Amino acid sequence: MVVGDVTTGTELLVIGGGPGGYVAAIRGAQLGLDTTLVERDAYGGTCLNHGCIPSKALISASDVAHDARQAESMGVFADPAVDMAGMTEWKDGVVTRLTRGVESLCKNAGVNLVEGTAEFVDDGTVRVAHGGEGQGSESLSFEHAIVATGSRPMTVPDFEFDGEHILPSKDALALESVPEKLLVVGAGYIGMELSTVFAKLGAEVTVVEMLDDVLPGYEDDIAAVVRDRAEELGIDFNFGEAADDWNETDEGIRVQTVDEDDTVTEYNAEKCLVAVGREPVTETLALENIDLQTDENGVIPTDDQCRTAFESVFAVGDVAGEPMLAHKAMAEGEVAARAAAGEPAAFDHQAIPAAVFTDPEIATVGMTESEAEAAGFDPVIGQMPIRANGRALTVNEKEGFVRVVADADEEFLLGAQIVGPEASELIAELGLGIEMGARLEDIAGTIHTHPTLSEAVHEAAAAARGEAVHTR
Amino acid sequence: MVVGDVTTGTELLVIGGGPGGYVAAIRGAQLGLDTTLVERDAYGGTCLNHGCIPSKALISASDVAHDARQAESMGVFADPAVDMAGMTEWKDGVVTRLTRGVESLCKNAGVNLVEGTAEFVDDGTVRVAHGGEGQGSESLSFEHAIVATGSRPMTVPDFEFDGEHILPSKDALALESVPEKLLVVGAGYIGMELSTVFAKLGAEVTVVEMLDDVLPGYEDDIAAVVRDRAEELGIDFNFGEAADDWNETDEGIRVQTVDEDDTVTEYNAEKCLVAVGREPVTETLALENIDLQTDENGVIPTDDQCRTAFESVFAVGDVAGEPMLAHKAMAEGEVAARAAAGEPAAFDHQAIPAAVFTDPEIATVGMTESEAEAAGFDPVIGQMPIRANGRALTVNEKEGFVRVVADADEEFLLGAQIVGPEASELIAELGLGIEMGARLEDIAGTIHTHPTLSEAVHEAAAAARGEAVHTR
Amino acid sequence: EPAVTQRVQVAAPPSVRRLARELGVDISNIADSSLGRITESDVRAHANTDSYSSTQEQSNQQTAAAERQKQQAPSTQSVSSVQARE
Ligand SMILES: Cc1cc2nc3c(=O)[nH]c(=O)nc-3n(C[C@H](O)[C@H](O)[C@H](O)COP(=O)(O)OP(=O)(O)OC[C@H]3O[C@@H](n4cnc5c(N)ncnc54)[C@H](O)[C@@H]3O)c2cc1C
Ligand SMILES: Cc1cc2nc3c(=O)[nH]c(=O)nc-3n(C[C@H](O)[C@H](O)[C@H](O)COP(=O)(O)OP(=O)(O)OC[C@H]3O[C@@H](n4cnc5c(N)ncnc54)[C@H](O)[C@@H]3O)c2cc1C
Repeated sequence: MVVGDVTTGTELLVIGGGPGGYVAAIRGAQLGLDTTLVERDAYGGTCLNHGCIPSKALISASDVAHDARQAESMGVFADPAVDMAGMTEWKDGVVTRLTRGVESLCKNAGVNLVEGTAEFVDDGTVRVAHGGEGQGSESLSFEHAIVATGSRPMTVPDFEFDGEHILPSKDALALESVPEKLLVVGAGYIGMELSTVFAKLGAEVTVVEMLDDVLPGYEDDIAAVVRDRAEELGIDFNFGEAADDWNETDEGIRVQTVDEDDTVTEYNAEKCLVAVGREPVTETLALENIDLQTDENGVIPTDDQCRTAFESVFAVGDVAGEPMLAHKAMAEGEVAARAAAGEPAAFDHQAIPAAVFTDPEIATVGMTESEAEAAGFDPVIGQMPIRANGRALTVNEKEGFVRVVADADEEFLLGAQIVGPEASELIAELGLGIEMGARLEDIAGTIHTHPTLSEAVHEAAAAARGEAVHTR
Repeated sequence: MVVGDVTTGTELLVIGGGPGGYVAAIRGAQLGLDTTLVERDAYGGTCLNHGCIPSKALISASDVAHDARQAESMGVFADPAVDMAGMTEWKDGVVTRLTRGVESLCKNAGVNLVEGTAEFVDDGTVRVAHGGEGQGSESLSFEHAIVATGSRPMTVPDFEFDGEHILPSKDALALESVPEKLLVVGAGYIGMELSTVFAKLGAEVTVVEMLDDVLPGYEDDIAAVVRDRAEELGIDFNFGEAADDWNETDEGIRVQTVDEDDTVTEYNAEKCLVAVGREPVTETLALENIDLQTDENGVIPTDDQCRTAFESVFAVGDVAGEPMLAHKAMAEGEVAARAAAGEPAAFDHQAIPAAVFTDPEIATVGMTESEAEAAGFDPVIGQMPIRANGRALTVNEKEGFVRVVADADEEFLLGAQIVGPEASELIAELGLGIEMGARLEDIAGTIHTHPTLSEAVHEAAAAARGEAVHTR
Repeated sequence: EPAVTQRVQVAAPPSVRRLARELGVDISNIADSSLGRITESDVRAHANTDSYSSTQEQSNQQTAAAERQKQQAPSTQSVSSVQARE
């Protein structure tokens, strides 16, 4: 301990106030632990400030304009004008409302909030450097610490973020005007969500992707539905190309890509969004002081209680590895807090759902057919096309499907894949089904409201049993 | 048997091609029964032709226009024009597509389709009168018959439907132009859905209702959310008044209502929609020939296999009583077909969900708190306000809540009430939960995708256990 | 009005309820003796000991009728079984 320094103590120290951290802190305090949350930037972390929330806000605002523009077949004629500054202001209002909410939820739960950057001193102490010059620092001793420092965008060599031309998603979400031409590097979920937003807002969007389709990791028939719709929106895809270099031009920038034959292609653009993945943030923590190792991906390894190699230190959320999703972070935060409070908690969830808020949405949970095969099951699948669902037609949607995967013997639900309207909400039922150990018959034997998209879930389960009424 | 008449035989005869009937017929054929479906009018029945589907189509089409008009705070400026004839054409296209779909699903399943009105001759024979003059009739003998003749709108004395001024929902759904002033008698779900549509399309809507609030049967705090929004849309409510008489005027009609003190109020309108409930259709069946009795509400009584007093005759859907909902009709159709095929089927569903497609939507399943008390439970409830849900804010929604009801001892889920965006889809998870015998912890222990409205379901379950993170 | 019938009596999934019907087991009998959610193995165990099951096929309809009676009456039985579990 440094002379003249005051060391205060806390039972539970949480480092980082994103979804992983704030949930851990609130739950810890609810369980009676004296809890301190250290955040260096903004409550809510990436998710609320620069991720999930602002992206979904822009998606829904651009949808209102786009839907109205596309509704002539429904007898609605509109030529909406978009005021991007106004849209940004609204989106920022949503973010502010939610981040303030997180702050006050923490306070109401009795969490001590400390602003600053926490670095490990040893496995029972951190030093918190307060932001700004001459703000000083303080030492904090803890019984348990939960590391929830999140992740940051990966970069492409020679494409350093410059706040002007080469943008991470965070900057793209904060643009005050719609770029005339936007180049997007990476067709993962963030690249696809933002390409869709800007295409709907009127930008000419070009996407370059090293692999050979959009949304790597998703099954082909799912990616195809989203790619087709994106192409209808005018998005231009270029697969098998890697961003190689760029330079400024009179009108903006010119980006060079190379394919595997070293063929160079050039794209002019006003801005370039680089969205090629995210990597854990640990360099803010001085992990070397406690000799806590990260793996080859920079992830802090944890056990099923989210405990690191140190008994007293947990790690949750993006910093603890894939899937880098806010709800996984929250669920881990909850487990770590309970474990720190001495409960026999474990991250033993059977499935973590995931959604992509493209047009249409994608949502998945549990195993795909081929994952089920690889896991030794004899999978049976059932599929219901969205175009055969009455509710979908009433909202003028036709593309997509609901697919369920079960094992042929016992018909236990193993997984589901949905691409279509409200996929992100429909997946909830199937997530509960997997956690409950539901069989296909249980889903098919549950009455689903008419007319809803959830009837397609019902029908997919019936189809897997050869009992579909509304499909052949 | 009449001389010169041909009697053909069928194992399963289904009377009425609405959701109850067509599902029964398809399932019966799938189970190997020689199945005949008799429909006198249009495949899909009330639901597809004049009910669920056209109403939801108009709701979503009017929403596109309304949402765009209301999006200034989101930075979207639009002044959509509605071409009602175009909207009607689109809606009719949706209906046609779905009714053709039902017809071809029946054919593909091997169902014999017969057009005409079926009347009972005895408990093993019907006579089918073909529509149109001189089309003749035929006799059909059956082993089992499933009656699925549906329901029709109730009338108010002196307010006979005239196809011009006094309209049932069916006619209101077929209007070619938006009435300037619409008077709606009845604030049940059909009245409220259609009032909302026409208010959004620009009509001046006045509602009169005998009882003292909208949506009788729903809890006050749910009705209040919908009433408030409807009032914001400019809908004028007049409770405690009964429609008494009407006359034509130069500009349209004048309707008189009376309250319990006999005070008369007059309303001028262009059209008057009467939506005061529905009653079973049985007079088309010549039930007297087999002496099958209906109850005091005109309903054909059935047991839990949907069997009537006659071993060989089942009744399903609206004609078999409340709740008069399409998905209840389908589920009963399925049970009756299975029972007719000799399976030990029973309508033993633990809960039937219901949705109202107002703005915002309502959806319920299982018991309310007071119903749970009345049933002898000690209920515990958990509630999550929509305004604390991130996804809701990103779609610019703030009103409503998710409420779950469980028994305090074992925490088994007993029911749920939702008012808010996508309530009709969110209820699916809770329906599955009730059927599966889920406990609150099962829902709270299932990871829900962020950011989605389904997180409010998760949070309500956690709240009921005193473990909410996102509410106080 | 969509006045929804309230049931919620047995904590057993649809697949288990169907099995009970097939085996001629009255699931509310199990509800009275089981702790928590009723599983397929509870039903099978009951089928082996339950004299009910020996009357098989024909009893299905009686079973169904009995079930229906229960479902129409408020769930005094499930409530008392819940208390019995404590
Ligand atoms: C554009 C975009 C869209 C996304 N959309 C979705 C989506 O729809 N759904 C979804 O589930 N996920 C989405 N994500 C991912 C999601 O944002 C992350 O999975 C989530 O934020 C991870 O939460 P976390 O708590 O682990 O970390 P973060 O949210 O990254 O929070 C970490 C916090 O720790 C702070 N911190 C770091 N080091 C220190 C230190 N030493 N001391 C103090 N504080 C520190 C940071 O300032 C930060 O606030 C999206 C991400 C992006 C970029
Ligand atoms: C405006 C409106 C909106 C609605 N919205 C919803 C909703 O959102 N969700 C919901 O679940 N429910 C809704 N309903 C209710 C739903 O339409 C009914 O519950 C459903 O149609 C009942 O199905 P059914 O098969 O019992 O009867 P029906 O759909 O009424 O079908 C009965 C069929 O039988 C035929 N028929 C009658 N007698 C004979 C005979 N003797 N011989 C041959 N054919 C005969 C009729 O021509 C008709 O086609 C709505 C109803 C209305 C009016």
